[in-house]
Amino acid sequence: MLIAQIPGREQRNCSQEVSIRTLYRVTAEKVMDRLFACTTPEHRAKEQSIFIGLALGAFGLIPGTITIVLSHSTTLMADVLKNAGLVLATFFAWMSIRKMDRGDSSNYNYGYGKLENLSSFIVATAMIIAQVFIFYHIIERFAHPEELGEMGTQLGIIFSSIAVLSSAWLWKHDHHLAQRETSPMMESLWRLYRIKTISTLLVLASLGISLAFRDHTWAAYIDPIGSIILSGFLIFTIYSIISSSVYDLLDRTLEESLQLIILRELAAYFSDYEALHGIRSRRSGGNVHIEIFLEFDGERKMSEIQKVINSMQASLSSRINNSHIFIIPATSPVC
Amino acid sequence: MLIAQIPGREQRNCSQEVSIRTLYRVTAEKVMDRLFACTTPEHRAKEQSIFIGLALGAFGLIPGTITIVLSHSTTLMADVLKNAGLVLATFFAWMSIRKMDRGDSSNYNYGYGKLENLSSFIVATAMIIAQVFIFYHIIERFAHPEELGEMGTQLGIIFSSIAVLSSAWLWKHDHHLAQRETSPMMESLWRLYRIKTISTLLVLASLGISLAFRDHTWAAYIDPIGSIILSGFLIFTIYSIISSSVYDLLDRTLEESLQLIILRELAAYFSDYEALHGIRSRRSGGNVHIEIFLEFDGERKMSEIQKVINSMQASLSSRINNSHIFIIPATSPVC
Amino acid sequence: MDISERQKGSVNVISLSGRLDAYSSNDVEARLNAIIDSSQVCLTVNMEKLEYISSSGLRVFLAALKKVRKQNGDIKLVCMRPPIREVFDIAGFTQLFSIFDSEDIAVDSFLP
Amino acid sequence: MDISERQKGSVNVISLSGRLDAYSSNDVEARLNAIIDSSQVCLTVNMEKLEYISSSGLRVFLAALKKVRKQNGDIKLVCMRPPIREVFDIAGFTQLFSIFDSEDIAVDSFLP
Repeated sequence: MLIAQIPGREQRNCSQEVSIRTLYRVTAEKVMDRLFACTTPEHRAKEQSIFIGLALGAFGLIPGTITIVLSHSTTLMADVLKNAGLVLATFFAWMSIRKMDRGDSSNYNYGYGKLENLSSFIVATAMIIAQVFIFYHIIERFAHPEELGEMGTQLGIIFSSIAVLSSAWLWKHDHHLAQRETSPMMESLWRLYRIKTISTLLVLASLGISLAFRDHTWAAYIDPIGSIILSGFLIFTIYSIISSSVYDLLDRTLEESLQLIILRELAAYFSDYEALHGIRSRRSGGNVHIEIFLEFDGERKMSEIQKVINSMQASLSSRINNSHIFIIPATSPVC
Repeated sequence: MLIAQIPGREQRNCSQEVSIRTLYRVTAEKVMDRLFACTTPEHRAKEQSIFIGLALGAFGLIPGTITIVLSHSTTLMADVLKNAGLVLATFFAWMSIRKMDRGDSSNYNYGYGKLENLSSFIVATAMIIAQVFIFYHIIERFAHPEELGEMGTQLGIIFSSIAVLSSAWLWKHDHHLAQRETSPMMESLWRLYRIKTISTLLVLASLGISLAFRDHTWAAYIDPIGSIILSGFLIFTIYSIISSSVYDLLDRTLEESLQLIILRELAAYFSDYEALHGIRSRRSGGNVHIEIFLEFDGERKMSEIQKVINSMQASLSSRINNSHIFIIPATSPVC
Repeated sequence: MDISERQKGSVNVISLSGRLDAYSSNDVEARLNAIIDSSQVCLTVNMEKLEYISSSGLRVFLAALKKVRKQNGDIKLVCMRPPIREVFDIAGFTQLFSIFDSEDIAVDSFLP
Repeated sequence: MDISERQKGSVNVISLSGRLDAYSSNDVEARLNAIIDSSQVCLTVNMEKLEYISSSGLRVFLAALKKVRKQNGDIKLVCMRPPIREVFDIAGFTQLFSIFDSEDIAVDSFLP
């Protein structure tokens, strides 16, 4: 029944240049794939909500800047700078995903390490500059307390209310999507919008109190105090963007290239096991832990199976740096 | 050769009340054991350096408080409050370790969860109060810039210099100890003293600049700015104390009770494997992952071994909540 | 991901179109398992319209191949696009699977 | 942790004193392995002065018991203090090891 098969022969209409670049492209597509897989309505909904978030975020910077100029509110400034950082980070993630999706592999010869370092560096630098800027303004404001511009504050309250409503809607919307199917990206997105809703509520409260009690001298301190609290949010938001989302993205990319190496090994040892029940991998520090669940022929001797296990372990260890590979005999599917 | 053995018969001079309390005491002793095992000179040196650190920290609070009163420096206040939090956390860890060491098991009927929650709660509460207090003072100081008391500042510089020297010495000393033998506790201790040295240098710099340029009005802002930076250290220090040291301590305690459950299982299945090559366990979130490396008879059929593995897995899973147990055939020692 | 099924003599021809990724691989796996469990072990998979395959997709094929080979069957792959073929090459799967350019030749190759 | 060794006929008597914890268990393991590797498989461990044993210590005994039993030897434990005995009970080790109150009885029990 089985026909001897010569690779690359039967299929003439394909160029067969297999390069390391392809691996990167494949892994890149995979990232895109998990995040934006556009084949089912749910995935389209997911892609849409990321888009909407990015667009609303970027668009929101314009009225934000106007109200800062009019109101001189440090709290508003901290909020807008926080949002700008968020938009920047989202934009970088989005851009790299777009590039990956187009299969524009020529830019990725050096792997994702470069990309990761670059965009994290830019976001981190922007964050530090923004933080210094805000602290400078807080100090300035405490030294020379200033009443907020009335019209600017009123405008700020209106725009912030819109921002609260839209981020609350996105929070609810994404939370709903995340519950319908488990996806780490949607999980982190709805949490992000939750934080955004809360922090914008803080801005609203700060502006509202400042405006309501503008006849009292102490009201001048409400705004700088609000901005101190918000700068905490700024640090937290950007930190979580850098550490979780972007890292997640690149971790998953690495994950996919690992998977291909593991699959290659499983193909090489195809006749030595009965079934593949699962592959798990995780990173801790600089190490990669891989657990492969294989079913073996129950009639075979343990010593033979041990030989197979040891050989696969040795082979995979030599291919993946700092890896700890465990091949675990299993009778039922895991994961 | 083998004599049938009836438990509890041959040994008449012992009371045999086996209780869950014993398990706690054993695990408690283990913690003490790892941290303070006092049998070798190195361990004695280790216990001593923890003691010295605690004593110096507590003692340092007295001149710190005096200089705060004399100088009205917010930076000094943030530093002293940070140190007080550190001393408090170290004291709690120390106290629980002492109690555990005495085998005073009657207090631990509810396990370490209670202890952990209580001391973390106290430290966290103290931290929040201190942080609020410092923020209040920073705002106050920006609103009403104030020149530092000259004598107090000079005294503060002297005491801070002593503090820098002693914490730099402890840093070097503990770093030396940590290099001689790997111990997570010593590792985190020398890092703690490194942070302490750096933050005290910051205090020194802030006091020094304030004093040197006390004729300029802007010098009045040096102190509150220094205190903002220091309050970052405060949060970081207390966070690292709560999250790493104390958690580590209790994690190891849990670790030990897990180990006993695993060993019990290994004893029950004694005749089913050839050798034990290692046990690894780790926690992630609420889950416990346990990897047991066992050597099996090479002549036995895989199906028999699979039965043993499945049965051990099922038995351990039922005994340890939220556990993922992997039994991995091995031919050489792991860990 | 669209999965369609046809019968050509004793051979089951499965056509995949779209993206075989982590999301859709579960569906494909379930479909393949259903086919194999009904003792149809001579499978031809037409990949003409398959745009993309991830490691999850490869895993599904590996598991399915294991199952059909055990029952003396096989999986023949047909009309792979170059990028898909590259992924199969990288993963060393071209050594495991018989790959054909034409569906008919693949189906005929099952004949003794 | 002090480890001392004596020979009583064909039986090797090992006396432990102090605390057998994560630190000292490596020493004890190395010592036991050296003894077992030199084909001395009839061991009696005197625990009269052992103050404390951790899971690492238990693990050493388990591994050693495996080794000597394979070579038809055994490990007999002697003069355990009550807290040590409790730990052995909790870990289910009292079912594995022969435990005696007197060193002489333990040594004699090796005689056929």
